[in-house]
Amino acid sequence: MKILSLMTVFLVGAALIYGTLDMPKWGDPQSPASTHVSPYYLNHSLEDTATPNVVTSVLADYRGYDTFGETVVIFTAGMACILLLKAGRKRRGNGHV
Amino acid sequence: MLVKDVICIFFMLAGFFFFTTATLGLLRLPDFYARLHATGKGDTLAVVLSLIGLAVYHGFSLTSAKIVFIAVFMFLAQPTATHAISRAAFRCGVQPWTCERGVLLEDDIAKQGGEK
Amino acid sequence: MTRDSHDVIVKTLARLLMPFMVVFALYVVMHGHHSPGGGFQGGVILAAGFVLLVISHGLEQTRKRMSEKVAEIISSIGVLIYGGIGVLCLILGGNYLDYGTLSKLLRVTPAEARSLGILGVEIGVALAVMAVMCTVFFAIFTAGESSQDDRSVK
Amino acid sequence: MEVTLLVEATENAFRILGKAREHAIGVLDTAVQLTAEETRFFEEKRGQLLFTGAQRRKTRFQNFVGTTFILFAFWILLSGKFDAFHLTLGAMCCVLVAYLFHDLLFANVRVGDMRIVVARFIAYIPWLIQQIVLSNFHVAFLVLRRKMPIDPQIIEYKTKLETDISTVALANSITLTPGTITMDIKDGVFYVHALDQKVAEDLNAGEMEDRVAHIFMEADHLYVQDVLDAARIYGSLRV
Amino acid sequence: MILSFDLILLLFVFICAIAAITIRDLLSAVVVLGAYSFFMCLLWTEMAAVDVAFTEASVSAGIGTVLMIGAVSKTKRRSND
Amino acid sequence: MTQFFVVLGVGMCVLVLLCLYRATYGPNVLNRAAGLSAIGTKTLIILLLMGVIYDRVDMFIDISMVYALLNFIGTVVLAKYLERTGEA
Amino acid sequence: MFEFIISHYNYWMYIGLMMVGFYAMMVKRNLVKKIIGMNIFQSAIILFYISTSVKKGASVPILEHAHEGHGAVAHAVDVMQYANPLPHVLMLTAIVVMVATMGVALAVAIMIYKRYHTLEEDEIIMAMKRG
Repeated sequence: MKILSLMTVFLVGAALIYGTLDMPKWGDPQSPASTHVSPYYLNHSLEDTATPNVVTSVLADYRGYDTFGETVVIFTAGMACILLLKAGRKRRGNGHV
Repeated sequence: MLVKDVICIFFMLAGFFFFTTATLGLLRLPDFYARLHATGKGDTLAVVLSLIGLAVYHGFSLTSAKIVFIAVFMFLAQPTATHAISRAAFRCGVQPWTCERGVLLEDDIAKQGGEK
Repeated sequence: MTRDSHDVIVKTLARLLMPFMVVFALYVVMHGHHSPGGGFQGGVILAAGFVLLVISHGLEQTRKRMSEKVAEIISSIGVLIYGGIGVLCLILGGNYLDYGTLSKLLRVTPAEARSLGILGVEIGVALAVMAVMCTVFFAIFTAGESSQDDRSVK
Repeated sequence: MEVTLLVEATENAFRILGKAREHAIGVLDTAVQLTAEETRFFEEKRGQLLFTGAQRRKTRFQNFVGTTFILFAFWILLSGKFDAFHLTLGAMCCVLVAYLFHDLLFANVRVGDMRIVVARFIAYIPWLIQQIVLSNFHVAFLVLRRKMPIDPQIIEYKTKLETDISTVALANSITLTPGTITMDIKDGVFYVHALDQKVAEDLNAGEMEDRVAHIFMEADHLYVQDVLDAARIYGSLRV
Repeated sequence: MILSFDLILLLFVFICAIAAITIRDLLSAVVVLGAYSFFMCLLWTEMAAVDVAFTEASVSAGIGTVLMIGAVSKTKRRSND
Repeated sequence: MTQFFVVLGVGMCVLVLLCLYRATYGPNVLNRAAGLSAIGTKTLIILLLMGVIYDRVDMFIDISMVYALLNFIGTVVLAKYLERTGEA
Repeated sequence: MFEFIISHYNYWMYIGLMMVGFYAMMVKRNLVKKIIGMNIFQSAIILFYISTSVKKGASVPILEHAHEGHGAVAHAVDVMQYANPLPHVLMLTAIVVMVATMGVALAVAIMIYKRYHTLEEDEIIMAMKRG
């Protein structure tokens, strides 16, 4: 079992390393990730939103819907914790109350 | 090379020296309480010295005032953390290393903790 | 774990540092525009302040300021603020979460309206994150004690 | 015969009565004495309280205002933006936080005159810094020697400090000064881990406790100057 | 990016990760995980991602370690592997 | 000057490695916690050094302040846990 | 070759880190250990994402000339001077979600411990089979 898991881990690692051979150089300014949409954000953040911190403006304005989803995810996590806690309480409390 | 830079380098090197002694103390001293002496005191002074050096380098502004405030918070928090952890050890009954039992130094450490 | 620690030093330090921590967290939330920070970070630091209060002063002291029920309500309010600002933009004739339309309501330029909209959203996120972190913390730290134990502590 | 017996009995009775009277007088005397001591003790206590200004309790509103101002100063230091919008935001935040936590920053402060305490505390800091530098050289000296000359021991140190804040100041000062760490505090007894004999003796000399008591104006530690200051108040009490 | 920092910090992160999963005492593993998140924060600072580093700093120092310790205190401390 | 800060930062990293020895191999949890707090203080300084190297200290200072304010919570919680269970 | 290694070593480091986390999640029997492995796995992936945003010689993505032009004045921003903000945004929320999910996972682990009085996976499975 342990051998099998270890083999799986190394297989996944080898596949991923094979994938990195085509990746752009680390710290390359012309890499595809940093030439596609981020120059727009960097150029227009100040005039659109009067916010020098580009991360905040992208987080709450350009991609606000995304962040809304994340907030709902966190909210759901909190609700899940409350439900787990309540379930534990009720089962134990019934005998005494 | 400005005077400011020289002062900064002096303070930073002093801080680095005390960091080094604190770390060596953390490694070399025989037991947990004695190690706390090294980290609790050495790190406090070293952090404060390094922060003063950085504040001098940055010049007089609100940022350097913030750096000084960080030093104040460290000054308050570091001895408290030291006290909390040493109190926990004392309440747990960890016996301090003394000279009489000093011969058993290595065995002592092994007996104290270890990965049962 | 959640009882009052009868340690004078930790209690006093927690007492002294707690208000500064909360003010710092609020600063982080409000100044997300100009320096790193924002709702998520500020909310977590706020929650850390309450964690420190629980650890030093015990759960009963903390419940006077922040109980489980209050945390549930606040987390809902946080999400509601976020969604409400989006719906407000819809009502004013824009898209969902298009803060530019808020300029009609606030009488400022669209750019500053968007800045203010970001601030409102950050506050909502901070409230939600703070309340959820407190909830998770309370849930984990009281899970071992049944309701009977709670009463005997009181 | 019977007459003599009677006389004897009367004499005995008188003697017993006399003894009883003496006893009663003695008891009364002690009682008076005790009461006098009691009153004197209370008088002294009142004088000390008057001296330290402790009976001037701060109200909740004063706490609230003080907390607000301290936090607002902190906010301005953090923020660094002086336009109206940010200042208003800061004021609102500080009022909110002060409303929620005003009992934390100034909880059960017994010391009266804040200005004197702050001034004395600032005067205390250089001495503390000197001690910290000394302690660091002590640690460096210990660590850099090949054979570390240490003799660790736990000593108990009885303190007379009463308030929380002075206890904390003393404990943290002990932690920061050469070769000693406060391990535990139980009913006013400090359990201190000392790195060698000399350090322990230095601590037992009690210089630091005197200094801390001087800062927070603890009643048991009146300095000469304090006594001179207090004399006037005592005089006013006598009259 | 600062290349020298990057190499050293990645090494530290690796050491911490391996130590965290091999230590049998769960409380020690949690403490080592705290050190791991310190280095993560430094790594992100070095990559100029200030906001991410800020989040990691507040999350790990304020909540993450505390939650882990709470969970360990409610369950068992020793692990079999 | 930047070169000096880089060299100092690397030196600090070497010290962190020494502390990491205590944090990973330390005989018990208490030693590990001491190592962790030592790492925390050094982290704070390295963060500020990176800020100086990037020449944007005002952006990095908030992170350091977070560490200064929050770093001792973990230690206090750990101490409380150990006090409660009574075994180091 | 050497240049290739210098420009790609970091990817391999992240993959190694991810493998460590993956191994812990698969092989370790203890549930808290599994959660620790999950934590390591997640931060390795976040590290990979952030590393795509790095530009050589770039600074933090907070614009410097903020105080002069408020809105209207469009500064010509040198894009090469600032790091790519988009991965930062995506990963910033991911970290907080990571902690929230970790909290739920720990709560579930505590509930499992209350029910079966053990955290070891095989013992739990045996107890479940028994009844």
